[in-house]
Amino acid sequence: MRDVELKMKERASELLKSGEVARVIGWKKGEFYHDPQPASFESVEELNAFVYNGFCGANLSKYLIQMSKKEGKTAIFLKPCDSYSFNQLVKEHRIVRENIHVIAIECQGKLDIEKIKAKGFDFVTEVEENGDEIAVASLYGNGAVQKDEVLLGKCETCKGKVHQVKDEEIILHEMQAGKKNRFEEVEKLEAMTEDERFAFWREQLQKCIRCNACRNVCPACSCLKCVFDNPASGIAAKANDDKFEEQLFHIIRAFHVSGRCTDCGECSRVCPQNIPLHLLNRKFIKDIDGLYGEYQAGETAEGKTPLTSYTEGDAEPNDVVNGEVR
Amino acid sequence: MFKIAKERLNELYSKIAETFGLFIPIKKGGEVNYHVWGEGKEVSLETLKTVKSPKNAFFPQSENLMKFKTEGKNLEIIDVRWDKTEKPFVMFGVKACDYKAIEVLDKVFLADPVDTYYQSRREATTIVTLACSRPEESCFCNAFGIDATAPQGDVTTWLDGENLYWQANTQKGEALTAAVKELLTEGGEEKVEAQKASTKAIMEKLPFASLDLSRFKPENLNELFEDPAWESMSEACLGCGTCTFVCPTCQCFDIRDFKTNEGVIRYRCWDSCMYSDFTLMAHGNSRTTQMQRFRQRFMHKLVYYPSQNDGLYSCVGCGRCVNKCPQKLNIVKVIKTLGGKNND
Amino acid sequence: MIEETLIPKIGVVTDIRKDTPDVKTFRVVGTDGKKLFKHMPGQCAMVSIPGVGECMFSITSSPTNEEYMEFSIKKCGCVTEVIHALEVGAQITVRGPYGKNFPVEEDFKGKDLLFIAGGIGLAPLRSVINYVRHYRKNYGKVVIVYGARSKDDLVDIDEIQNEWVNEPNMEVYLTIDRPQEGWDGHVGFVPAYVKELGLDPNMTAVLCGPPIMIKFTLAGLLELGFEKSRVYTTLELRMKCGVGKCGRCNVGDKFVCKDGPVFRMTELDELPDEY
Amino acid sequence: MQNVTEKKEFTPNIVAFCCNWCSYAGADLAGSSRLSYPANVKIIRVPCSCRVNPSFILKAYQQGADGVILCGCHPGDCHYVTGNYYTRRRMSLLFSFLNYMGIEKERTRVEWVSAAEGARFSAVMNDFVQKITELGENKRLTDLRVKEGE
Repeated sequence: MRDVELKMKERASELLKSGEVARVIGWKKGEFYHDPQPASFESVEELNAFVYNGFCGANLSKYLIQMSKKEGKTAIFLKPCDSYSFNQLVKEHRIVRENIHVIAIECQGKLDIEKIKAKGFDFVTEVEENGDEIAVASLYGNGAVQKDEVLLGKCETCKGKVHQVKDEEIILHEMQAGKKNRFEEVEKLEAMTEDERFAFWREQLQKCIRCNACRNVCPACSCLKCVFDNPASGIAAKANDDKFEEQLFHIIRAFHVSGRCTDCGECSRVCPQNIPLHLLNRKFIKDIDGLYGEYQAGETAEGKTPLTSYTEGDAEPNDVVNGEVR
Repeated sequence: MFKIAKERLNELYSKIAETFGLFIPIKKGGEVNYHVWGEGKEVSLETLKTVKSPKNAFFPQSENLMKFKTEGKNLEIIDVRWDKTEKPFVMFGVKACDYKAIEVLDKVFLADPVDTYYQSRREATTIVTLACSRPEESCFCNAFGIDATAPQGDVTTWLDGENLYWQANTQKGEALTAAVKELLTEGGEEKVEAQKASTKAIMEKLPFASLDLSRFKPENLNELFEDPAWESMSEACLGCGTCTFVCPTCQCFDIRDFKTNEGVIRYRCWDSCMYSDFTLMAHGNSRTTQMQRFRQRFMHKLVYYPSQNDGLYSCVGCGRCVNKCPQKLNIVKVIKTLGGKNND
Repeated sequence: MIEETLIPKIGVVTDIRKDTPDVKTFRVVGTDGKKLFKHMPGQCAMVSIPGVGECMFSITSSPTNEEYMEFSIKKCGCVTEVIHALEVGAQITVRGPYGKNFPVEEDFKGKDLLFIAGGIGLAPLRSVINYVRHYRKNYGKVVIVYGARSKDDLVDIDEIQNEWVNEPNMEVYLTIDRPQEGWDGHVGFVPAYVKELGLDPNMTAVLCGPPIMIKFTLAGLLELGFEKSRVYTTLELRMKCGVGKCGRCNVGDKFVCKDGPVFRMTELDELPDEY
Repeated sequence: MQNVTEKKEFTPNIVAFCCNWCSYAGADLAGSSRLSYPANVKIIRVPCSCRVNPSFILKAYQQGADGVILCGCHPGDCHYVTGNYYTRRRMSLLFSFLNYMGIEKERTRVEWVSAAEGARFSAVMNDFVQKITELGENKRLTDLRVKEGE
């Protein structure tokens, strides 16, 4: 990964020096190895803080909504999964494609520090990535963990390592897709009884603190003014006053991004209460696949989405049970 | 000092719950938060940081203030506050940082004019704190002069592999001790001292132990406000409310009306200065950019609040924002950038 | 005076006056027919329509009025729209008084006073002007400069033309932005008019109006030789609680609801520019 | 709303969103043909069935509805040519999703009723009310604050 980081830094430096781009969006060193933060770099000096490692899980594409409207070209490093979001944003005319230089970068799966800490390393001082093994130094002892066990949820079910868009690429090693089927968890829920499902979601959604992190990080949530912030919508709300509001918020949000959600998994990554929000979006993806043919949002930057098209022979809502026509 | 064997803690909880509502860190849906204790609940005292802080008990995320009923032209106001005559409650397992945070909140809500909603809950609560023994890298309470090994509170407790050690500090604490006395035995001083010493040794190694806060002074208010670094620090901010809602000292709220079939409920709920509509008025907004909102939050914690409260910072170094910010922005980065020369 | 911070009193609207096309003045008393609470000039109150929302308004009537309170409210948002639709007899809620008042008993006493207002900015000043009129002998000369977009937008014009202009040792100057039929008074913006008038810089000045007017008028006053420490203004920011707890109306370390809304220009200079 | 002092027999609150061109006219025809449908069905007229945003349906549940039915022109007969085709996709996904969250599948329904089908309108409503009565009160997607005091 170190070689990839060096190559990225080098390329960013070239682009900035030559004046080809005015800024580069990537990641900046944090306080630890495990907390790099998204950042834009406008000069070669600023690149000293540039970093790319196993904890750069954030999807940077949404920052382009603001950045691509700035003076000059913006270069951005996109992981394969981020490239889907990028296409979707282009499709929805949220970002200005001509102003962006996409650099496709290698990704070997990103790590979840909470999972590492849960393995007993709760005072992490250092992390070292050695292929499939992650060496962790902590104040309470050192050790190694298997990468597969500490991947971010979204990376466990990685939908593929192919960039859907790129102007150039920095890929030095072969990349592998996720080992788990992404619909497995959805199917598990579908197999439950109605009561069990209700209890499951009740317990999960009850944790919601309505911080809006899922909404604000979501590349598909790009409305200028969200209905939940608009008193005129009749459903604006801030905190949880009743269990209904948590349901309302998450149902409406999931529905609103259905057909547009690329399954980038950012919602679940950022949730402070670790609610498996991706399972809401994946249900829509699964149902769309089953009812209207396989569709992956963000594969292209053109064309219609399943919810903005139809066929005369579509299933009747009353006949659809669990995403299948009965 | 008293002690009780770890295996008997359930008896202790059950005994407390006879006379008090017992709020304690409980694992539910995979996450640990303060919930009301009940038989069979998965108590997790060892959890260092509950996701939501204990402030939720005194300043609930959402709280009904009053109801309005209309009959013809006549309006009636009904006070629907939490009933003081209900069981008093015990907050069990509050960490030193979170306890300090309650003091920070007190200075806001109990200042004249007193917020009686907060006050009634606060007065009905006995706080049992728990000393930390296994801090993690995001902790920096010691930067604010907090001693995590000996928190204050009505009762202070320490937990090791064998026992929970118990020491009452106040009248309320004595009363609670009396209520559970039959379960406690005397002793444990040496064990507690040993734990304090070993934890202190760990605390010294905390990476943020010596943050330099010297520049955060009221007289530097304008200079800090104008600092160009706010732009780059806030660049990645999503404008979500995660930091605010997990923060034990954030106290901003909104007051809203909700129409029911019976009338109107006026409630207050947590609000975040990070939200774009926080200061939105019919004819304008005083903070239109995320940079301004980001700056507001940290200036409030490190400059405005201390200026109003004799230098007391409204950050307690719990590190929740360090762990939970989706894009890894946090107050430590702000302190290191603006706090003073001795930060690297 | 506040017994319960957030629980309001019920007020009854006993009179509604249409001042301008978008400003109405509401007279409010308690359900017992008496004034709801005592206040001082410049203080505010939270007025609400349950189910719609609560907003802060300055109390436009003078404290010396022992019978009722008045609020001059401009229609500009969702709450004010509903308030404007109220009829006499309607019940609303009011809580207060909030904020620091004008220093009428301290700094203003014995001084010559200059009041400069633009549009709805007259609302908070009306309270203090009438207070000064009531205790006339305590204050020196009073000059009022008031401007609005058109003659129809001048708030409280009846009171100004029938009472204020006849007050001894009190001068009233009115101006409107553009020439208009039926208006033979001054035409022009307030800042320019203030400069034209060549006012005595030893007066204590109070400004209230849109931010842009305040900015240019202040510049004009300084040019005339006024001292910033004797110029006052009021601020307005979004408020929810009114008692410095909800955390949104702060400018730097000052809360507008608690430490304001009245500020001396020298105080504002010390605060960050975020209002 | 209703004041339940003693336990009464359950009569569900039903909200029916009817498109202006077909189903609302169908309801009209049912009325003028003196075909009855239960009084607890509250009709909300919408320009087209595809005007119904999922938040309308949820809002109805919040305010105390026990069942929500959406009526529009038969597919192919939409006044706006294609509106109801979109409705069909949206509602198929929404209903399946609500069920995934543990909300009873039968609580929400879509029916196509033309302007000439007064009798069908009446039959559909009677049937829906009966189904919801059997299903009982909506407890899973309701706002407790709204019902307070009942």
